[in-house]
Amino acid sequence: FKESLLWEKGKKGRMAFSMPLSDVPSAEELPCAMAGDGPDFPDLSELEVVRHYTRLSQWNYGVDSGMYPLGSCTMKYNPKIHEKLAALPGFATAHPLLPESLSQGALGLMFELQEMLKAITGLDAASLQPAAGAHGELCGMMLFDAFFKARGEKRTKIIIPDTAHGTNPASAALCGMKPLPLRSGPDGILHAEDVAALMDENTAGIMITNPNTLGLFETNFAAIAAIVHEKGGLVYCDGANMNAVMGYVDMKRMGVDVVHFNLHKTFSTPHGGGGPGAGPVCVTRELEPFLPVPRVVKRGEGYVLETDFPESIGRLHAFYGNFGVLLKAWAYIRSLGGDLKRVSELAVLNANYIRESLKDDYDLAYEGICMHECVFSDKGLKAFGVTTLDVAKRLIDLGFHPPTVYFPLVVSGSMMVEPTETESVEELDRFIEAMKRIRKEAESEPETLLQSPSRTFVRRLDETGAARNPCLCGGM
Amino acid sequence: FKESLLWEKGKKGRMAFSMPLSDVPSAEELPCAMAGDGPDFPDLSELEVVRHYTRLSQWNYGVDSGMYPLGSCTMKYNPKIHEKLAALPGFATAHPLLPESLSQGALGLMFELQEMLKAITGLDAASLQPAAGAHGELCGMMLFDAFFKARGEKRTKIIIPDTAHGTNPASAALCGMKPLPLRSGPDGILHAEDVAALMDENTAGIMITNPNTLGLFETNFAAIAAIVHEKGGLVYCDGANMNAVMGYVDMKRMGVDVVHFNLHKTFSTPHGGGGPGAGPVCVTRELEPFLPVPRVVKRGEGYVLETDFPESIGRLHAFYGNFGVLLKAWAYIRSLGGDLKRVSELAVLNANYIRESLKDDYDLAYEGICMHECVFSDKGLKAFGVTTLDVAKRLIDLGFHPPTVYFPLVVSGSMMVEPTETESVEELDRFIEAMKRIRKEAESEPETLLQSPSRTFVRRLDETGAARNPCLCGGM
Amino acid sequence: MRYLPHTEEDVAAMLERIGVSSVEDLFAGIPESCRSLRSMDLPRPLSEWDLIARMESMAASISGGASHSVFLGAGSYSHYIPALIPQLLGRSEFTTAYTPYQPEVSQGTLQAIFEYQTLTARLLGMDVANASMYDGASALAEALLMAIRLGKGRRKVALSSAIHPHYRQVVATYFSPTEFEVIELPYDPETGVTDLSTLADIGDLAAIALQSPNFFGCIEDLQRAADLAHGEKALLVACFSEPLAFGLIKNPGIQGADIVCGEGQSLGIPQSFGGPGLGMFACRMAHVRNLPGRVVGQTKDMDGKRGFVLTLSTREQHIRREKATSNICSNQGLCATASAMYMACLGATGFRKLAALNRDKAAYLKKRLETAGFTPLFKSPVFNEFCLKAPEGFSKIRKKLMEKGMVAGLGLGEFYPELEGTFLFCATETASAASMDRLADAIREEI
Amino acid sequence: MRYLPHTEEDVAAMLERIGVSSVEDLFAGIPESCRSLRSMDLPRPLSEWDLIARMESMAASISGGASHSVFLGAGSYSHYIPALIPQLLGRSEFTTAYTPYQPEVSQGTLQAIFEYQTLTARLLGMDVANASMYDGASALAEALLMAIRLGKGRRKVALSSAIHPHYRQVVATYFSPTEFEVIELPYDPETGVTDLSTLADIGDLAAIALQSPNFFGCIEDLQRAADLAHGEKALLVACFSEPLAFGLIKNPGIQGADIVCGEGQSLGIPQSFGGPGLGMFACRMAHVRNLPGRVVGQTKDMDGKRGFVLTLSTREQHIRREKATSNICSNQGLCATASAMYMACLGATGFRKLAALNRDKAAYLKKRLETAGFTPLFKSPVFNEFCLKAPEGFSKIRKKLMEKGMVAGLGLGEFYPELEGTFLFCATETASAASMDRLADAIREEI
Repeated sequence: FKESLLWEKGKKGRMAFSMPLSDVPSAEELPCAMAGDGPDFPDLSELEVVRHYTRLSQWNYGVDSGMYPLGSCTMKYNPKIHEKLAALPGFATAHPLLPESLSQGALGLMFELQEMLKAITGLDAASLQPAAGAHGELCGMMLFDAFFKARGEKRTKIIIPDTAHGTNPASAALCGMKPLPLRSGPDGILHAEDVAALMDENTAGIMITNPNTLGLFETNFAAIAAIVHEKGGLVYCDGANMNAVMGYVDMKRMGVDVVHFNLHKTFSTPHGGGGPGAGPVCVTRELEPFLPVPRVVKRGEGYVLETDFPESIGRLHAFYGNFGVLLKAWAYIRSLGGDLKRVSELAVLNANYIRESLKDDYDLAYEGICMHECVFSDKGLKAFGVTTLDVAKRLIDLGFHPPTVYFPLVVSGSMMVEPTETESVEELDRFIEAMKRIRKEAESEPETLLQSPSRTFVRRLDETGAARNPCLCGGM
Repeated sequence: FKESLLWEKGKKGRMAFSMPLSDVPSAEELPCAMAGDGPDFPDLSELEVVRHYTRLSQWNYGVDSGMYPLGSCTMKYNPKIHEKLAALPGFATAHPLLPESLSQGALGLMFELQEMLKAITGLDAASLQPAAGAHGELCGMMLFDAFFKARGEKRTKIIIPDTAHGTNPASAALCGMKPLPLRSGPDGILHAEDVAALMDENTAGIMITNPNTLGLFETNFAAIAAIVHEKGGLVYCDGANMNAVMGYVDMKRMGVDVVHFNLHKTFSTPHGGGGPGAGPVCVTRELEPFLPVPRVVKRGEGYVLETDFPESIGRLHAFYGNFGVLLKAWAYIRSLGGDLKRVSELAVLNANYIRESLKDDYDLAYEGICMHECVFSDKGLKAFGVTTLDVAKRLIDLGFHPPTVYFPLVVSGSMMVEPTETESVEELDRFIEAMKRIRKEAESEPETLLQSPSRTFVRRLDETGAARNPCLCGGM
Repeated sequence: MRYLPHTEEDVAAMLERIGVSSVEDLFAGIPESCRSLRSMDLPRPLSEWDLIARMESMAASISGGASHSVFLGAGSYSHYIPALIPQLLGRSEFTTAYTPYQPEVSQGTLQAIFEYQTLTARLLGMDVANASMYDGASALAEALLMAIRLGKGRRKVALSSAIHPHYRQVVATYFSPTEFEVIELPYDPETGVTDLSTLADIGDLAAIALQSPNFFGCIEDLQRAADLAHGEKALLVACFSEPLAFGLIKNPGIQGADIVCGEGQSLGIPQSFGGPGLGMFACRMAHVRNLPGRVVGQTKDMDGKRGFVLTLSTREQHIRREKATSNICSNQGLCATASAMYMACLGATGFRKLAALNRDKAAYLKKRLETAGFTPLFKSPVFNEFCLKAPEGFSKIRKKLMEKGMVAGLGLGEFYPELEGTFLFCATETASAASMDRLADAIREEI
Repeated sequence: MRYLPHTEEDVAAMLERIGVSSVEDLFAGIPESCRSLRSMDLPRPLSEWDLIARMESMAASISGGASHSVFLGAGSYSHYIPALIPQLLGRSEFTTAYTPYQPEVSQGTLQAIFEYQTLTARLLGMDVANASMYDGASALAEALLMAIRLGKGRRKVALSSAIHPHYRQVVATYFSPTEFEVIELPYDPETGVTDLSTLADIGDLAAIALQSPNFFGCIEDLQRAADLAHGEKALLVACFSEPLAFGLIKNPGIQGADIVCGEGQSLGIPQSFGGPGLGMFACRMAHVRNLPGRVVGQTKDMDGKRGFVLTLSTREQHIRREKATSNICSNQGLCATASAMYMACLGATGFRKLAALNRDKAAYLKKRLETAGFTPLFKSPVFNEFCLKAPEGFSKIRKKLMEKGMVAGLGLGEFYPELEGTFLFCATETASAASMDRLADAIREEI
């Protein structure tokens, strides 16, 4: 049912907030020049607010609504207990500038999380400050910059493969580095000789997503890292796809200097419709001096916030990052422990099951075993006048969230399916069945696909019009 | 989207429960004759359970979804803060047999609620034990029985008007009393002379719903009560419609001996799809000795559970009633205090606004000012082959929960609309508009009404078939 | 007031439409004889924040099960509740809905209750369960009244004295205004189970009722009771207060019970100082038309699609009025849904494991208390509760322990004068070995 | 493991379909050079119950704002949060959704963010706001980078030293790898507001940035700063850490700010030890194509029905790659929704009232502390924070108070060496007069 915009509702004088009675005298008036009128907000009753957001929520699809095979996003089940834990009054009401003696519980949790992230990557040090994956990438590039600065160097280029995550070039650019595009091979992975051809002493290094956005493991990683290191460069690993390889790879042995995590992907903190996330980084001993301050450090039996790291890139967040997200990741890792390896195994098993089950209906971008996601193209559909977008929209009508579409760019009309380990085989079978049905419909009744979705609150939206005449603020 | 039944899902060996590791040795085996195989439940993963109930919830309509003008049910807004308060660990984990010294917080809350209910009714004593409105009625009838027993009497009849709530006769029957039906007058209310004609020394008294189920105040209440009392009888007031009269009436002055509350109606504890509710009773000094035990009593600064009331009807609940519901009512009353009178005023205002706005489109059962609800009939619709049921179902398609229909029985094809005070005038206007539209459609396109609802997950259901060949248990 | 949306302008405009000049005019019909002469004597309204502060301090004053040192059962059990249950149950589509009178907008509640009925029937070994009763005690009273309805003129019911004393008290309350008689069957002081030897002498019995595990925690032989009852042409009503036991012991249905009822609080429902709980109620299909309370049935919609409705309403009070099978209207719907969620979380595998863990914990506590001077009272096997005779001077020690937040069992003397000095203990999965050791050690030290 | 649904049979059947014989085979492609040689050194898995116990004890060790005795602000504020916000925000349709790439199944998130953008623009007096940034500090850094992009070759930005020191540190971090220069503007030691007298001498300025109320709690004259900036053809970036102030003071937009950004934690978001918070970011429509981060726009669907989509993505990194307006992808979407709920709860009426109450509380605390020997540091009017010079010996007293759970302000010496011995205090609506009296009395007693 239709739900108005907030400011189309309400009446002056209503309020959905319990205003405390004042127990103090009124302060003297503000000088006229400073005094304003207050914001032009609608006044609503509590029930109006409750119904508004209840209805809005009903137009949304989340992991709890059904399978959400959005590639590269790791939309796994988010344990309900975590919400309860994050709301514990001690955590939720903690002021970030509390004296250390009054905040040991928070500092200890952060320290332990750092230790666990180190154990998962095999690297030497960690910072929890980055507030999202792209913030972690930015942190990584700043670490690169600081590392070279400390050596009196300024490197202005960085190698970024076509199978890397979309944010990588922008993160590098913010640090004044120009991306050098690197093409993946016909097998979908990177080759050492191509890296060697690009890498030089003006190049800061490389940013590799591994497994890459085609769902393939970069088997030449170690060789590539060696080439980069030989030229004095550094290796950044985008760890957004960590869900595929926990317990199987050792980032340090691979030659990684910096890796970031997406806690909201791998460690199942909910995505919240676009955040908040958390993007901690792990680094080698060599890069540790450059990590952001403050750092959480153990001193005797207690924990302190240490800022005295003269080579540090500095502060990256007003306080210590998204603590409320960090604690959910702590809870997730503590709930699974070594079973995180099983998480990766089943994530990869699920992806290969889908790959194998759909490979006769949709064109695989690359043959062979994949990691935690598999990528199809719409090559075989074009004959029917049907595109990846139509498949995606039709899936909505069949009760599924669509896969990631048109990314990675390296595959035309790509559909990137990441089922995650929390989906049961029955659910995978239902998804496979829906995809097969759509394949048949593409042939027999393409119009059904072109007109979909038909069961949603709104149908296909005019995105071009939205961009051409932007209306970004309502009710003016 | 379709959601299977629980046992159509799952796989042997899954579990959505975090089984604690055992820290004790295994007990010796049970003797063979006692040992069973355990229940035949489906094994599910946590995500399966979460999705199942998330989807089921999406097929439901609650007060938070929209207006729920179900007459006689007082579907008002349920404050969200109450859920948080009821979940406070001290309340939620309290064992009912804790020694009094360890449970003062719970006993104190119950004592205070009793006091507040007394203040609202004007009566002398209260019991919180009844777990629902009908349980309160039953308690009332047991009090009647005990009262007469204490006087060496056994009265076997009771007067029940046609405008009383549906559960009244069954409650009386459980106490061995035969209901004497009493017809309301042409003005929809009871008349003293009709009561006088029925009342005798074998009649325990009368059960009056006031305001009655037509939404009318029984203006002859005091006179009727006097007649009943004169014959040694007692007066029971069904307080389900208390939301109309708080702060306006004094039950004691009216001549009420017992009244019950529906806390889940008047004091806004959520209805939960059918419970749990709570149905406390308030009584006069004369009936106090018969109240259920244990009773919460103040002793010095503390509270105790007292059982030593030899004339008591006994225990009505395994412990003390639905404590978790009681505390929400406590919170509601404490949040409003004397503003409860305003609650009643606005509830009555809203009902009259609807009555006045729709009286030209639908036939009013009775003219004139109503209390918190108004009753229409489908008299004017029959010409179009349309019934109350069709109006109700069509309202669903227009985004509203239907009113109570075909009750009270005294009005043919009745529609009982109780908007409650938490609906804004804009929402009332939308409801009025929908009702007017339906009235027009009844004339112009009755088929639309007959085919409705069309936008729900299921359409009209075969209730006759369900009763004829009952399938009450699945998957056998 | 944030719950009341009316502005002054709203009220004025509405009054105008209605055609009266003030809100008070709407109440003009209330005669002086009914009117309140003064304003209600209620405390001043609290803000949300003062309300929270007040209730938090009241709640904090209660010694909760969270401390894991309350070794009490006796009809209310401390069990872990998965976080997903309150979170899903709290979805407002479930909590803020009414009884599903309009099935098209209530399929969520209806399917959830249908599933509850089914899981309940499976748990208890019966054909059909209703949508819930108020609690275990009132369910037992209703079961006995149902048996009387089925008994066609028989006027007596016999109750084991090993049934929860409160349940028996509630039965007495329900039966007091009727013409029917309640007889108590003694328990065997050696085994702790019901002594059925006097049964044959009673006559005119519509039903006999046993609880298993009974109030002493002892497991009854329901099969034998069923055979004896059926020999008397009476029904066997089996009741329970701890349904988790059926993960290990034979369910009542398989042992021949005709009606099974009891308290379902153990199944995912907070203890909440005794309520709201869940009255579970199941019977044989043959008796379904005499079943009290609501039931949900499966049917089809106009398009042939599966759907659910409230059904068999011809038994109910709004149709049958005084001839209804009971007066129950609101039940414990949301608690029933919670328990279905709980049974779904555990599944067959988990239910059995958790039941075994409960029995193991109780066995451990029993052994530890025996080392502290307690002696067993009854010989019969138990589930997660058991009775012990306390060592000399224990009453004083028990008070001392209370000050430390440990509640060492429930004294039985209050309920059974002959058992003065004996105590009923309970240990569930929430009792750690450490907490049980602490209790036993504390007692041993004091003696 | 309850999160992993696979049974052994499932795994076997799936492996067969795939055509490999073991799960390890799926990882065969990982070369030895990348492999982990030993298992991860992680603690043993905890059950849900042990996890709760562990985290509850960690949480309990933190001295929370619930005690109402933490008189700290400085970028994180204790405000009441209506219970309906966590309850609605926690609906899984909001929490477990991703960035709304597929608008047809994401209208809830999209409309909520569109409303957030609108309310934010109204609050700040700007034309358009984005869908959120990480926090106030990074928002300021992004604002300055945006000003540089708009500055067409200008290479400097000037920051008031009365901006939150952490925000300035984050700006320094963001600017360090770039070729751009950050200059600090001094504050006036008498008034506590920014001294703009040196501004004209700098030259090559893309922007100047002020915070109001500033770190000292003092309200800045943004209009004057805007005039001066515009005179230099630079932009005025106005930042804030306490948006509730705009309930009483003139918003930055009305005073001529070009970009407004800051921290929105005060608006219904738990303090959570500093995060997640909410970076709010707004600008003039003329600059919208340079706005960093995501934005939601209104459009129509195929049937002409109103709907919402992510738009202007040509600014974003997945299209523009290294030429994007920022690298931000995940933002603080759920926090933005929370703040919109909060603004909706308060409305214009409530927002203004609550702001006034905050100012009254701070004035009271200030007065009380003055009676305890503190003296005012700055002359400018304040909102809910203020600086005082402490009486002799206060540092020791402050430590003692901490042991009682009272945190008496934030020492400024750490951030401004010249202000050693002065303290920043904060009082919001959650500070009761009683708690402030208690603090002042405790200090007075000790002196």
